[in-house]
Amino acid sequence: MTTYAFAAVLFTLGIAGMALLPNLLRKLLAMNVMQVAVIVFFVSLAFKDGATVPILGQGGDPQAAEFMNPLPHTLMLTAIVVSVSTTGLALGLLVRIRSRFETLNERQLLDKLR
Amino acid sequence: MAEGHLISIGLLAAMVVSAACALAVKDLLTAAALFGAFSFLTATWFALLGAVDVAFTEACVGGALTTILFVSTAFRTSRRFD
Amino acid sequence: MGAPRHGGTRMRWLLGAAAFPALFLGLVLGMAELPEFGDPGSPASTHVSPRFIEDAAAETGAANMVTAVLADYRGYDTLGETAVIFAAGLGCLVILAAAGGRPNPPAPGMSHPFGSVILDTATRILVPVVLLFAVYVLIHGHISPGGGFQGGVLFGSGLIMMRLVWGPAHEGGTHRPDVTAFGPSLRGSLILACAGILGYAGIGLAAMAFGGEFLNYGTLPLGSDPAHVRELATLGIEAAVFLTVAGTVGVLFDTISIGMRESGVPLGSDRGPRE
Amino acid sequence: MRDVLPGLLVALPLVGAALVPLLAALFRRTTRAAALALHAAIFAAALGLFWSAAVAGPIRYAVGGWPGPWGIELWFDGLSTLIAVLVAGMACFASFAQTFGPDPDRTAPGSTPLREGLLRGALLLLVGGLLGIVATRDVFNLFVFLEISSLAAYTLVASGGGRSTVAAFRYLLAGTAAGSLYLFGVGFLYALTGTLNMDDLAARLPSVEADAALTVAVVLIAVGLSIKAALFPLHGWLPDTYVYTPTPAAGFIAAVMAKVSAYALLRLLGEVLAGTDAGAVVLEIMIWLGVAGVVAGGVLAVAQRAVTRMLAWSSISAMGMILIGVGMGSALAITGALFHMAAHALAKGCLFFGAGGIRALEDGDEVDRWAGLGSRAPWTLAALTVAGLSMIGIPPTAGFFSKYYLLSASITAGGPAGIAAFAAIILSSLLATVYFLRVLEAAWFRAPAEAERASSAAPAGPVLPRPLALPVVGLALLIVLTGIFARPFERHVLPDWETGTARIAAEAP
Repeated sequence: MTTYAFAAVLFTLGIAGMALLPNLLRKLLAMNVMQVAVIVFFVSLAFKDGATVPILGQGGDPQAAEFMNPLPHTLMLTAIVVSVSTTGLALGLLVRIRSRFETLNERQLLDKLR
Repeated sequence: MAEGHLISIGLLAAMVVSAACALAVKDLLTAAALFGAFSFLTATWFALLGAVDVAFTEACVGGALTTILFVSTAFRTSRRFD
Repeated sequence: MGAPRHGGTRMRWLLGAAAFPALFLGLVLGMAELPEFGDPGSPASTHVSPRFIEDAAAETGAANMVTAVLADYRGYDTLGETAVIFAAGLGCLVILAAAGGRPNPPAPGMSHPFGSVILDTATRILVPVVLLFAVYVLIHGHISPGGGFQGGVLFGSGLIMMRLVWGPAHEGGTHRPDVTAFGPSLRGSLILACAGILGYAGIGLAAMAFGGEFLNYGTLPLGSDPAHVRELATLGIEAAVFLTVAGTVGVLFDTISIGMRESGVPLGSDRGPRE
Repeated sequence: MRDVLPGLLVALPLVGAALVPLLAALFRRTTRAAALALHAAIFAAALGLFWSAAVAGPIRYAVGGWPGPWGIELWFDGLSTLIAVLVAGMACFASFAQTFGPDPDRTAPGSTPLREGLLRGALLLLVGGLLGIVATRDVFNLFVFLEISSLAAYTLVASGGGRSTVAAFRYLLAGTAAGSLYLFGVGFLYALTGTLNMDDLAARLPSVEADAALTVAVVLIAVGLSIKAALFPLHGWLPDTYVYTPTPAAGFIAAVMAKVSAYALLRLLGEVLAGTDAGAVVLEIMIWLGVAGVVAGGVLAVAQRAVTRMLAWSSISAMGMILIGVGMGSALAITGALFHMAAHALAKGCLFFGAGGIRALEDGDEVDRWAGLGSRAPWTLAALTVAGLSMIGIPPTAGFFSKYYLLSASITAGGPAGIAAFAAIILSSLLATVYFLRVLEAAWFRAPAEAERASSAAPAGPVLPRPLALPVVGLALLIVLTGIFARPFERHVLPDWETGTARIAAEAP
């Protein structure tokens, strides 16, 4: 529960930052924090007491209780890729926006768009 | 590892602090560095929970690639948040 | 964009002050009812995932269960993931490289490029190691942590490291003109990324041609032991992911660090734009 | 055929998305023929699946040969194949429109063959993402394809440069927040049930006892998808995105993108989570938000002077109407919602292709710019008029029947929500009359201003270039055909919601 709550803290921090920070680059940092929060949540779901890394050692008959749940790990690999892809595309957009409007501040940008 | 494991809680708290700092500082390079630290802390925590693949990827992507991309953007836009 | 400016911001803070604590409280209230952290008897640990732990090695030939799920049981997700990162590369090319406009000048306080003897030597030693390690990570993916994605990012990062020290491949006139040509051009990176997606989907379609479902590697005529066939095919798709990721990382870094260029120039750096 | 088409439908767009830029990069020639052929093939696959699902029943397809809940399953019933046909068909028109040029303000591809190839690749990727959402039976896989479609859409939106990049960035922030909220909700569902397969979820959810956690999951998923579907208070990204997107992409994005998210809402809330208490409450709230969206979208559309912005607000109104149908959940309401998805997609595609082209060629977007267009391009304007009449809901067009079904559903539903929905739909028709007649009156009955006449004396021919005119006229024909054959369309093409649900419940593993 404590662990889950940390994910909630990070998620709220990220999404609030996205909505409230005025600089677009900072919004993007906040977006990354939000995405990491979801990953933290899933990885904590995969944890089992007394289990080990989900890689099979030498032979043996693996039992479900002996290894961490590999499914959330897999899903989160995909989520990390999604997060870096979104960030990359967003940074490209910011370079373009900055070259056209010469600011990355949301308020100044809205003034220029008026 | 029990729920209240000190290393786990400590890492999680450090993650929250570094994330908050990354969002608060004025200088973009500092923010990117703090974000890199946040990612490495997260990766360490993942490794602690036995999610080695996720930890590896988070370290590659969050710690290295995303930070590099943020710095490259700073290079072409503005070093300070305006 | 007609939102009233200052009133709008204050409004947003007020709304945020109400909404985000509510979001946090809601999340925590819901989390209180979830199965205990680390409970081996939780639905997540007992319902679907045991098969991935107990049968993965026999069914897919991968000792790393994460790789087994990633590349085989949920290989379709991974194809989607590869398409996502490809989409990012495509987007940056459209937005920056293939658009009109001038390159942004370097921002104040950021000097460029920053070569020195120490950096130069360190890179010379480090980069080959990183590139080699990337390939190792790719090949070893199904018995140890790693795989195509991590390997691709490492490979791309190795190339980025060179460009950071010696200047981007397309911005001539850096302090080591003899080595700037190393690494793929922007167009080369794009071709790599496309080839990866085509390779991945091609393996999936080949499985259909041999009578299986899309991405059902078991039907490929690569041997008699189904687990071994799946292991080989997994290596194939990991290599495809590697290509796409390495190519896209190159595209992302090049487009973002160069900024905008005159129409068509960076993509045609090896030949001029031909119209 | 049934064991090949599902794989082809999801694989072809992704293959094309890589193949077309590759061809462009290698040969530096136009990729129009390759892209059109791919879109046609995808459309044929969608049609084939639709036919097959209608004749021989729904298709369950285990990708990779792994059955659910371990692997990822695709599911093709009347509902998903209908939306797939809609998406693939609109994509053919959009791909055709992508040859729109020359490029006065870089709003269209064609500057260089490579740029054209990249944009065509992005469109194919968008189609692949949307078809993936439509086909999948796995909640996490839905997230992956949601992100593919989103990233491709950001690319297409931003390809206009200038203001469109700002619009794309805001869309990106909203879309990523939506995706993360949805994924968090999926995490809750996974923690509670241990599965990601929709059938398995529907089977296991009734035995879940954690009400608060389930409520949080449902709310997170509903809010996430509602942002993508532009449900009223969460619609902030939509107007700028639709207005600043280059024309060929705008016609496609405005026509189907939000609707696929509405489809996902229908699948998840109306089917998978339907048995939960929270799901029922969320659907009830959705009706009221839909009512608010219908009214607000209509009023704000009247307030706009620029035609494309007016169309964007009218889209918010239309999405509200679709979500009213989804929220009510009766067979009649779902029929109305699906009918409106089809009718509105056809009409909005037609209008955005037309209005976007006129904006580029007349160099302005105000209603006045449309003055006198009726005499210069009677066929194009006739087509746009048909689309406008369908938006208002005049009888021979498709739009009339969708509103008719939704109105009957509101009467059947009764209660305050039903009355509010009824009133809102009637009001939306009145408001649509106001804002469309203004444009049509300018186009047909007003002479262009004197200065305009002097400059526009030369181009007396058709207003729109062929790549846009053909989609506009073709879509208008489809609107009329759908309207004339509304009854057979409803009976044979639209899926039967009640039996569909029952059949799915019986087949759950």
